[in-house]
Amino acid sequence: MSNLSITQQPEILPQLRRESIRRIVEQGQRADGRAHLEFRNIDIIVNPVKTADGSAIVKLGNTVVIAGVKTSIGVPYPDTPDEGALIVNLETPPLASPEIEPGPPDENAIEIARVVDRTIRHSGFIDFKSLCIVPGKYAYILWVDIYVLNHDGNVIDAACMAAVSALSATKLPKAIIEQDQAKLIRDEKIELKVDKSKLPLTITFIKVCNSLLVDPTLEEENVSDAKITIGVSEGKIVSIQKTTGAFDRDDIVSIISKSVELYSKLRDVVLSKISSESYSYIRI
Amino acid sequence: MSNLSITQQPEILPQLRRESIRRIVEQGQRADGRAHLEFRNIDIIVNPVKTADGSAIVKLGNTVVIAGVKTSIGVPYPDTPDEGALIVNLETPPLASPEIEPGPPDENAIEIARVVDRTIRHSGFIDFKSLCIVPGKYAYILWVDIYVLNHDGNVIDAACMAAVSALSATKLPKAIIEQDQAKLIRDEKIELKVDKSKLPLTITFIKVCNSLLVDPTLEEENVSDAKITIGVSEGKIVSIQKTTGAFDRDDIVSIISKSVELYSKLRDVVLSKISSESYSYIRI
Amino acid sequence: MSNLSITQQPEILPQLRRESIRRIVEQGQRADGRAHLEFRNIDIIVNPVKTADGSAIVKLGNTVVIAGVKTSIGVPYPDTPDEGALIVNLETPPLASPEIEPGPPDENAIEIARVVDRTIRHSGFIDFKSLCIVPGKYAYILWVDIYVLNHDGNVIDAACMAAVSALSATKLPKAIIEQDQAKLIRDEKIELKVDKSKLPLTITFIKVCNSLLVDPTLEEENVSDAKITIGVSEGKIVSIQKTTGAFDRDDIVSIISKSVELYSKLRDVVLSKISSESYSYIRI
Amino acid sequence: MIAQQSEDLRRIVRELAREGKRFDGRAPDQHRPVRLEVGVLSNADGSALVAYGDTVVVAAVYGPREVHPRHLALPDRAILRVRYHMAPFSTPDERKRPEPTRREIEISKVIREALEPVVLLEQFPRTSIDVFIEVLQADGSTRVASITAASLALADAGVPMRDLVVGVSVGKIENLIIVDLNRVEDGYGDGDMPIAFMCRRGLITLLQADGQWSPDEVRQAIDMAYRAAGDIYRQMRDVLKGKYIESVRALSQ
Amino acid sequence: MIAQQSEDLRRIVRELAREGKRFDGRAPDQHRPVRLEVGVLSNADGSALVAYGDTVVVAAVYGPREVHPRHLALPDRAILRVRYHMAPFSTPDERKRPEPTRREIEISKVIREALEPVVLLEQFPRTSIDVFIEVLQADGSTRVASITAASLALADAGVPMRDLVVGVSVGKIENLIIVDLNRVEDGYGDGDMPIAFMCRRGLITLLQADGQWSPDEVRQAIDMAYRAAGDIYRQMRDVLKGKYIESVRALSQ
Amino acid sequence: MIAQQSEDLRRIVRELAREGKRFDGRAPDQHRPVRLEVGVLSNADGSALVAYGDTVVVAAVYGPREVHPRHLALPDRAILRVRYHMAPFSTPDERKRPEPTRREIEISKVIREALEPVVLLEQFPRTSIDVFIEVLQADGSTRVASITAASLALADAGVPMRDLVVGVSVGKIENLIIVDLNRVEDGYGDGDMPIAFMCRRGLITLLQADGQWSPDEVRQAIDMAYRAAGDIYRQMRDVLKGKYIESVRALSQ
Repeated sequence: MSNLSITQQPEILPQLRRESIRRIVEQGQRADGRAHLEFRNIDIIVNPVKTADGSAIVKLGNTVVIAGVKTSIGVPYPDTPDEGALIVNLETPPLASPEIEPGPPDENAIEIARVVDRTIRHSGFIDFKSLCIVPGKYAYILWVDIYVLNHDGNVIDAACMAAVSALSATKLPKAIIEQDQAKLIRDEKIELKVDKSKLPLTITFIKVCNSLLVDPTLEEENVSDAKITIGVSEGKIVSIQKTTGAFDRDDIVSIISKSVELYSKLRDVVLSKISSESYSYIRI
Repeated sequence: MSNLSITQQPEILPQLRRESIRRIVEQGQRADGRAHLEFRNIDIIVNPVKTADGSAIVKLGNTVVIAGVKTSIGVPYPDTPDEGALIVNLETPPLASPEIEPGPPDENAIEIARVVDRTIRHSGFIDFKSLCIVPGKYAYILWVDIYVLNHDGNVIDAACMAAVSALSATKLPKAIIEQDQAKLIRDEKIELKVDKSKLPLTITFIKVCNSLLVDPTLEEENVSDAKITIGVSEGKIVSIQKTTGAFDRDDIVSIISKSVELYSKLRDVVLSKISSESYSYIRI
Repeated sequence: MSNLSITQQPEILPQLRRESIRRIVEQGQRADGRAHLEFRNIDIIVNPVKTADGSAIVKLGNTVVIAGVKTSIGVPYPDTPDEGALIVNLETPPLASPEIEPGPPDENAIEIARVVDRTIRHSGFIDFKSLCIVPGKYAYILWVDIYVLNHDGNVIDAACMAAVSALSATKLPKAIIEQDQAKLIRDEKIELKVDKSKLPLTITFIKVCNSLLVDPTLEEENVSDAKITIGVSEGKIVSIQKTTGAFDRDDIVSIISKSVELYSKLRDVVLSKISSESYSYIRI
Repeated sequence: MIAQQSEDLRRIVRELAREGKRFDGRAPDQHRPVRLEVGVLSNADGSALVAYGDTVVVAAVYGPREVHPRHLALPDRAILRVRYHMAPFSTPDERKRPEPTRREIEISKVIREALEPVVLLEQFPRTSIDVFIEVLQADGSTRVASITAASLALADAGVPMRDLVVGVSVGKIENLIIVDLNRVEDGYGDGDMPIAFMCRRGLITLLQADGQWSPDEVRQAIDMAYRAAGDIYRQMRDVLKGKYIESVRALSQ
Repeated sequence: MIAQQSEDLRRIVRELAREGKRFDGRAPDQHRPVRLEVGVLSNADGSALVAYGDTVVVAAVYGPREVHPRHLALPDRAILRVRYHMAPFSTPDERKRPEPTRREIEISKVIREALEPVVLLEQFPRTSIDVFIEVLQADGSTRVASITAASLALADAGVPMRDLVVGVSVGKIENLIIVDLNRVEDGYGDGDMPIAFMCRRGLITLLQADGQWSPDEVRQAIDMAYRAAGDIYRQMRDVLKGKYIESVRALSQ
Repeated sequence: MIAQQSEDLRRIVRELAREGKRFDGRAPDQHRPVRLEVGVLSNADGSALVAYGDTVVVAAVYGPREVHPRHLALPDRAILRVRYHMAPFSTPDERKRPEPTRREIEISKVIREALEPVVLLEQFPRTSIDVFIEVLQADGSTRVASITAASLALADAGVPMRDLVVGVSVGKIENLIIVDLNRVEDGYGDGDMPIAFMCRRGLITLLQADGQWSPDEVRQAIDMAYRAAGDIYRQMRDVLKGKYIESVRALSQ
């Protein structure tokens, strides 16, 4: 693979549909009836996957993602000998959309995984020191694998929600040291320490005809003039990723303050969904 | 690479030739004069390759394969700490056929290698415990590399024959422990323990116009309605791999019993070829 | 990747330009006014890259290459337990020429890197034993990465010049042993031992209309009938690599003796450039 | 894992088998509860979720659609493209690396060859019909559950088929033949035989085996699998009939 | 590296920040000396070398030219192809492996998206405009220096643009907002925010952040970056005016 | 492997050389027995097996045939595609990994360039002539044996050629120039020079060297190689004449 980033073929959307979506936005509404700053319906299934150490399925309208956490033991990085590691991977398997061919993660998947990673990492949500087993020698590695099952826009916010929901529900296999070797006892589990008050979430805005919209559908993404994702944790901005288009300074200032406002509501929704301790199984 | 399995472009066989081959089969015969359940001429050259720890060239009619065994030292799998390992790899380099482009093994090569591996593994032919050097720490790894030099159909049976012939003739380099490290002394050799009574072999059947044929040529494979490979060892079925088409239950019952019958004859042929201790060199 | 070497699409050079270049050569001259055995202007910037352990930029006419040396610690090869290692890598990133697509090194880049490697290795320029840290356990690995920034022909001679210039200026980070582990202290540096009297250089000849030319431009390479590179060190031939076309015996004899003659002059030029100890920074 | 523990588990599983019993209490010829859902993914032309006990797979079908790159297209029929993939979190113990393994490549192939005999490919020349399968949770028998899911997704997409293909595994532990292996039975048993049937016609489109089987045991295994497949087939028809009578017209040919 | 040493360095950098000072003596809003050169590579249609202090990058532009493979071409405009790559010797400590990392793939994407709003792609349908960037020496802020270099190389190639894009990074250490981070400040600071501006129009075409920022700090950071970008923009105009007034006709539209 | 053993072997090989002798008893200018067979593979358009002592290679030629993908085709001549590959069991000691190494990639290139001057490519525009070489057993001099095998396979395929190319290696141990190196001589010698000749015309189409050589030694080496090549060339003609007079018409032009 060569890291050559190429202007992407836009999905073919009939000109009429395109204009209709934009016109509705100009009239202060959206094609699916939502307000500009309203998220789609959110459904979260916590720990549906028995083979994972933690997992979640998130449905954001018709966008469906599943995240699973697996644990392994590694050597801490030299500059943080008393911390464990987080590795976030996102794949868009070809079942998610007619546009996707099978293959290793492309630049879009890599970007989303890296933004989700940064958002979680800088929020203080995970206590990385609690993942240390033997300083400088052994630490937990948390592998968060996110799979997109149906892509109807705003995968990044759904992916971040799924990752933090899965981590919230993660139980680590106990680590023991035998003959100077660390091993995991997968039958004995200890809870992963997370600080739910710092629950990190991303909020994605698009700009359409000078209006700002959150949680865009795929159609809305395709007619948007610009797109940006803000990672928020407890009122702090923990990541920003502008993708397409351009924004002026005032747009950004407005987006930042809107994202902090929306965050509180969104966090409450997510926390209420993930704290319901009912039996769960894989359903889509 | 993506694991996408795609319907394969059939080799272009003129319609007349196609019909002719099928008509001959309907008449109870075969294009090359063989009976339906008759193998082509089998030639086996044992240990032609001096650089290998064991090797064989098998010619099955115009199909030619060469197998070489190389030995290395590895760490036993945790669930079998007192056993060594077998790794079977098959490649169809582009010299074997006009249809093959250079590249890593495709799904056909991978499937054959895996079926040969299962056939050998489940037969009891190799005493895996005899490959242990220090339990839990060091064991022999047997690398069986099979190269197809000329592809005229039924590569799988030829490949399996070549692999077991090469293993039958394999001499392991002696392993020593020096400063807690295992090393191979390639000048001192010990025989690999194999149980020739359990010699595993595969027998491939195709279905053409409701007739069952063994050891198909490439042309016959291309006109067949269905194909299946049965691995046999000492009267036991040790592997099955249906590839193309469909069989009914009675076909399968018939194929299973035919494969057990044919196995005895085939094993005798192979054993007689590989026990002739004459000087051998690489010839095709 | 498959190691399939394919006849290369020649760069499109207008027929008139092609004939003109060849005619000038037949008249004993060259398109850019040089004599047949004259190199283009050589400029060498030594140690411009602060992040490298040694570096050089070489401009050979319009051909520009940059070489950087980085050091790491590895395990010595079993057959040379008291020696360090040299690894030469060459890349032609797509900025170097309109003909190049991004990707891993192709056969041309691999060939040049390997010829430069052999030329340095067999010259005695580097004292590989001085790179040993603990015999059989730890030794320095010298990574020489050569990047072509502008390709106007004869990359190989420029690459070799850049590699030896960078190595001449290399300072190794000090190695210490802590708890039986070797580590590099990148703040403390010791000079890499090189024998400048053995400075290895390659000299590339092309044959155009039965004339021999050195240091070809890209245009000259494209109209040449044959090409060969001779590696020289202190009057000895340390590598040869014929690439395109054919030479007769007398051509080779003549090329060998010319290369030894030219070497002395070229070495003096290179040594004078690399011994000027002025402050240097990255410029092209 | 802890070698001793798994050794204990193996012993228990095998002792039970000698008494004709199974670790999870099932009868030898009893498959696990099956959960079948169709139309679960809105983007796909057809989709299905299939659970055999704790094994859960999801399949999506796209097509018939244009083939890229075009030289793969066939002039007289559609090509089938099949991908079987396991999510990294779908296996117990270690995370599975997401890159396709040799095992996944082989299984993608045999699933394709299990479906090709039923799909009416000749009705859609020059197109591609794509079946993408993701294993979300693996407790044995993933490839046969995948075939069942692929079948349902194809029917859900309205792709004309000669029959529904149903996958079932059979295994052998200490001479006991059992149906629908879970992971423990697969790991500690003496043989595994995944089978797929065109249920109405009784044809076998997938058949693999490892372990050691007598010819008679092979026969028993096939027959036991066929009975379980028939049971699952009836549930599939119910699920499809409910909503999709129209689109599975091929079934009633 | 030696953990203790880097710990000491971190402490010093952060203590200085608490006093409003920087490790290399700059004022918080002071960018490093900038070196800009254009036309440095003879083969490219346009090229530039940009140094922000000890960070040195070179960019080359090829095109508009034919697209390979053709199916990537767009009927109504040019495609932009961007590659950001770090030379193996460009980083301190360990050699960087030459294969593209996930970080480089992401940065190639955001640089492309930072340039797309200014290049008049619609003037060259069915062609490709290629921007290749090589980081030769990295001392922080490589992606924003790369954007500045790409901008200059595009102008040097005579590619029509709506504006020049200028990249600047801002960072935060112990509540001190600073501009144009070097590697030490990037490594031991509390936040990093690379930004790119279309300078005449004041539009933002790249904006990323990590660390923790209050909304007010984000505002401060953007404004501080904009002032530094303006300064660099004037130097870019000088460099381009000197030799290239003709080809940058788009600038004076 | 065992360092002491190989050290002993090295000493013996070098001591013998100082007395003008070789480890396997050959005279310095004596090549190993050569075995040449053509038409060994029924699928290929031409094929050959070549043994230089215990070095055994097999080559197959396909073509002239259509080029895939088409954009690689040249309007005025055929392209040559060459692959040199070593089987994993062909080397002593460790198994060689089957993936192409940098060495194999380089050798594929120089073999292609050794063959291009003799094949009448201009007679088959827009086609590909493919030469696939597999080293089955390696005891030194594999690339030159491969060239000889490729030459024979091309002639066996009836591909028109200006001449036959013959490969021979020369080496140097302790100032003794020797021809047709085996693995021990290659490993413990002071220089290696693989050469290929168009034998009738005396042209050199492959020439590589490593080690240290005086200009005079290079001359000696070439001349020694040329004599050995002539000998092998006569054997090649015999093998081809026996069965292939018809198809090698190009030889008698």
